[in-house]
Amino acid sequence: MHIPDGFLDPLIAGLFWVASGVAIGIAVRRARDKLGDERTPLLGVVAAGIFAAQMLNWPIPGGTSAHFVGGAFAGILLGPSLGVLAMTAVVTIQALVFGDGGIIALGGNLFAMAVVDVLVGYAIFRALRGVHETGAAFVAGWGAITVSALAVGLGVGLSSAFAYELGLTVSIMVVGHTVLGLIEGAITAAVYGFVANARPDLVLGRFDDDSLSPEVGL
Amino acid sequence: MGPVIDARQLSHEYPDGTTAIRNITLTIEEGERVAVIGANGSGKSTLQLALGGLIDTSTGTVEYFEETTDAEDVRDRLGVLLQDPDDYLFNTTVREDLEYGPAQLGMPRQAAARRIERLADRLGLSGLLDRAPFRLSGGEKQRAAVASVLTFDPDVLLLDEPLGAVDDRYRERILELMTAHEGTVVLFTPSPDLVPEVADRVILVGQNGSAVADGPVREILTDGSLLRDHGLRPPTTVQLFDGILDADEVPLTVSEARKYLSREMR
Amino acid sequence: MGPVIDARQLSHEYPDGTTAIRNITLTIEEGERVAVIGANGSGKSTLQLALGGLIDTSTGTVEYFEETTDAEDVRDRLGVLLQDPDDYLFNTTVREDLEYGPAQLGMPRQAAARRIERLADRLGLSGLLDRAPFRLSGGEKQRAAVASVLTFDPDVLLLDEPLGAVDDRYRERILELMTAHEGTVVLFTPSPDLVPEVADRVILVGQNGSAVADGPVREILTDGSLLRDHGLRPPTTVQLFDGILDADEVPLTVSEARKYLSREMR
Amino acid sequence: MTGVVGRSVEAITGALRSVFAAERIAASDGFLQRRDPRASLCAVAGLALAVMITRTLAVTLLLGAVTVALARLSKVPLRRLLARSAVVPLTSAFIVLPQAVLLPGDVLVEAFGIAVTDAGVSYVVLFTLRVGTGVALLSLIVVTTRFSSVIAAMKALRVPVALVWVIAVTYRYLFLFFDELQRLVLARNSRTAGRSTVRGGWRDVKRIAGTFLLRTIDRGERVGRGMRARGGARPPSPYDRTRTVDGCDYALVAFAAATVIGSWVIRWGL
Repeated sequence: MHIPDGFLDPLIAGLFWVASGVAIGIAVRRARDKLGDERTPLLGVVAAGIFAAQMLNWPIPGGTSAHFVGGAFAGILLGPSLGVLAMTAVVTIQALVFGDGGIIALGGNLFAMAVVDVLVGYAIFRALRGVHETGAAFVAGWGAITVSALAVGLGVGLSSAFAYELGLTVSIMVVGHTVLGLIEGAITAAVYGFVANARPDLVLGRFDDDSLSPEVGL
Repeated sequence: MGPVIDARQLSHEYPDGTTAIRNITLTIEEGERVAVIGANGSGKSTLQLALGGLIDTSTGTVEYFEETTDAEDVRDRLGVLLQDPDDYLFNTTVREDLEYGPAQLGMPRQAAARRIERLADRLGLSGLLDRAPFRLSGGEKQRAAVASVLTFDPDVLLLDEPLGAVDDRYRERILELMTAHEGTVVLFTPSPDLVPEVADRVILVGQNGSAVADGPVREILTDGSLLRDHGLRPPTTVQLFDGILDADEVPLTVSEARKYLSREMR
Repeated sequence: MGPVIDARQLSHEYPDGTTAIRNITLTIEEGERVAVIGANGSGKSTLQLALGGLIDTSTGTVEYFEETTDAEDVRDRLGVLLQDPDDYLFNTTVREDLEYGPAQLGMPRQAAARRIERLADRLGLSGLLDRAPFRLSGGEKQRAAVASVLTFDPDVLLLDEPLGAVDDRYRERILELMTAHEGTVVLFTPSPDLVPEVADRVILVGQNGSAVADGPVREILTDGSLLRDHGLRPPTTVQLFDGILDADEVPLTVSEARKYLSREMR
Repeated sequence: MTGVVGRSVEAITGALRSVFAAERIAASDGFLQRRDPRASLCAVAGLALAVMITRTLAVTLLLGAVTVALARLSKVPLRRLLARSAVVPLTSAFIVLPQAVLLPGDVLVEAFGIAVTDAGVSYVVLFTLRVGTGVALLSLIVVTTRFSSVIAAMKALRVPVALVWVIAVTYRYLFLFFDELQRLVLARNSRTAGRSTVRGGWRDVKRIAGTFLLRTIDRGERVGRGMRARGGARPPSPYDRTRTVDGCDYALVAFAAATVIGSWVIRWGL
């Protein structure tokens, strides 16, 4: 899912940097309003938890395994601005510590996984949670990963460095992730169900609208 | 020499409805050496958080230094060490962790640097200052956490099990630092063995979360049935000599007991 | 009565390249009571994982019950308890955690239910079976974790500090369960005090990760300088009587010491 | 061991191994290790940008050679660099391989009605090399710069303090959580014989993941108290750490800037 350097044109990569820079900048400011300077760092502890949870192998039929991406889950658990910050930390560390993706492409990876995945997941969950909570988590996980695949497909397709046509890259990314996204959706729903069941006080918007419940201690 | 901590009727319930501490009133005078003992789950740790001003208790107040009930006003005078050193070391290097308190609490850079150097030297951390905290061993982490509380030179120490994973050599060093500390020391521990080496006064927290006894070390630690009723075992030396010697003769520490034995056995 | 665990030249490196255990060869016979002692960071926990077949060591093999070197084949006969009880409690209720092992390892449902009931009763968990594990206190979690390993009735127990946060009453119960266990018991602990109550044989793991001593309890626990060289303190009673009594007379447990004292003191 | 779920342990161990191996290289005394982290980050990013810009094989090869030279100067074993950065370009080559046939050009080989063109082959080669060089440059940063220095560089480059803090804390607790998660899976492995179905395995991971995330949230609360106990309720005010940027640092950044401009001029002219 990480785009390496070489796939994107400098212009496209630059646009991704600008877009994620703006989104992350807004998230930083809103997080400060919400948490204050002093409690923001604690978000890092939760981000580390999501990162580590990505290492778990989820069995899928056929003997192989799938992994959790967690952007939508971060949006659901933490809300849009804190979710974006948490996933920004995750994606940045994946690049600069584990060598996933690329330096110039980091902007694109942040945009796909820390901005789009989180915001779309959050928006879908909010829109649908009145219908069915776990179902909403499933659709959020699935829809968010599909939309962020669309963003990647657009970026790569518009780049002249990558010889395939826009239509082809977009349709391959979207169709592929519509299927793969079912797994992300199922994982998001499973984890959400467990956490919401054990600690109903933790989950966004269950008691008080839109802000973290004080019990999170963030 | 007034009270440094004056707690009135502290009670605290967790969100799930269980009562952690129940109506605890206590006063700690300047310069006292107090041990708060209690079995696991007795509410001892909650009491530490309450006295350290780190939770809003359900009821009750804590007054600090006869001047304020808001711990944030006197953060630089309270050294609270929680049990798990991993909760204390959240920076990218050990040095930054040791600097965190002094920097946040407005200690001048130079003074902080000198204190850090001295403490690091005492606690064998000098070679580890540029390491990432997660690369330390359990004992090293514990020492770094202790240091991170001492760096800003607080008047009152509230320490939960500061010797957990520390090995023998540094155990003595930390005990020395506690003994040499010029202010007040409150030690929270589930194991009474350590208590006589540090404290003069013992507060026993019972399993229902109330303070069931408060008195001189000897009086409480030699009362085997009181301790057992609240889920604790007396210090090993007390277990040994209980009923064999009178309560006022029972040795409380290993070195006392050895002295006694070598006198009697020859 | 052959060996239940026969480990040859086990060595293991941590991911950061430091050596956790170094060339350890040992044999544990059926029915033996062995204590593996070592300071924090000595590689004791890695040895437990290796003997329990939970990690692929860098070199060496472990043969189980003289029949296989693959622990997966004999999972139902090995009861491995790691140090942190939280790691054993991941289901939604305590009952499910206790059922997990038996269900996974193919124990008939009826037999499992009976065993769970008996163990829950012994360990004071009966009233907690329908609770969520993360709501338990530290001591309760520890008891539940011990129970979750005993439920499938393994032949060999490999237990790391099963008494950590347990209070006195249940401490005795768990010790009884260990003593009454009909198979083999291997206890991993950093505190030699507990050892004489459970084990006949002691294996000492040094700080460089090799097995530096292996012998009868008395021989090793009365050798103060050996223990100190490897970062351990002798049992309290040994500290007391060392140099006062001969090594073969030094009492190893509190009750032995009491017997001795009450005989001598009157 | 113990099925797909149980193998999560190996995934974590593998990740840790690569991080610690990188850390060992970062601790050695080499050219990039001696640079101010701001300089090496900017310079390597500049080189990556130059690779991104170019469409010329010769320039790509030249930049590849610069990367290898930097690796040599920084005592990075080439074999390790290659091992770290081989998988991605090979996968990329596989993805663009059809272009060897699709792109119009002079036919090199023809079989079964499929014609491999010279333009197609040179595109595939160039693309693979560009991706490979990009990945190698990132690996170079990863293995020569400690993350604590990267954090310091971010602060110095005026990334918002709140964000830098979040990243630093994430990094710090990541390793603790890797350990915790590994132990949870090991404790599960000790009570299962690996006969579980996909469904049973799924149920296990769900509970492990859920339990684990709850534990991390608890940890967050405790760390918050640990901070507050030492003045964390006040705005962050760390002591400044001044670093000196030396001539080599400037030279390196200037060199990187020159390659970007050069790459630009070769592609688009002045």
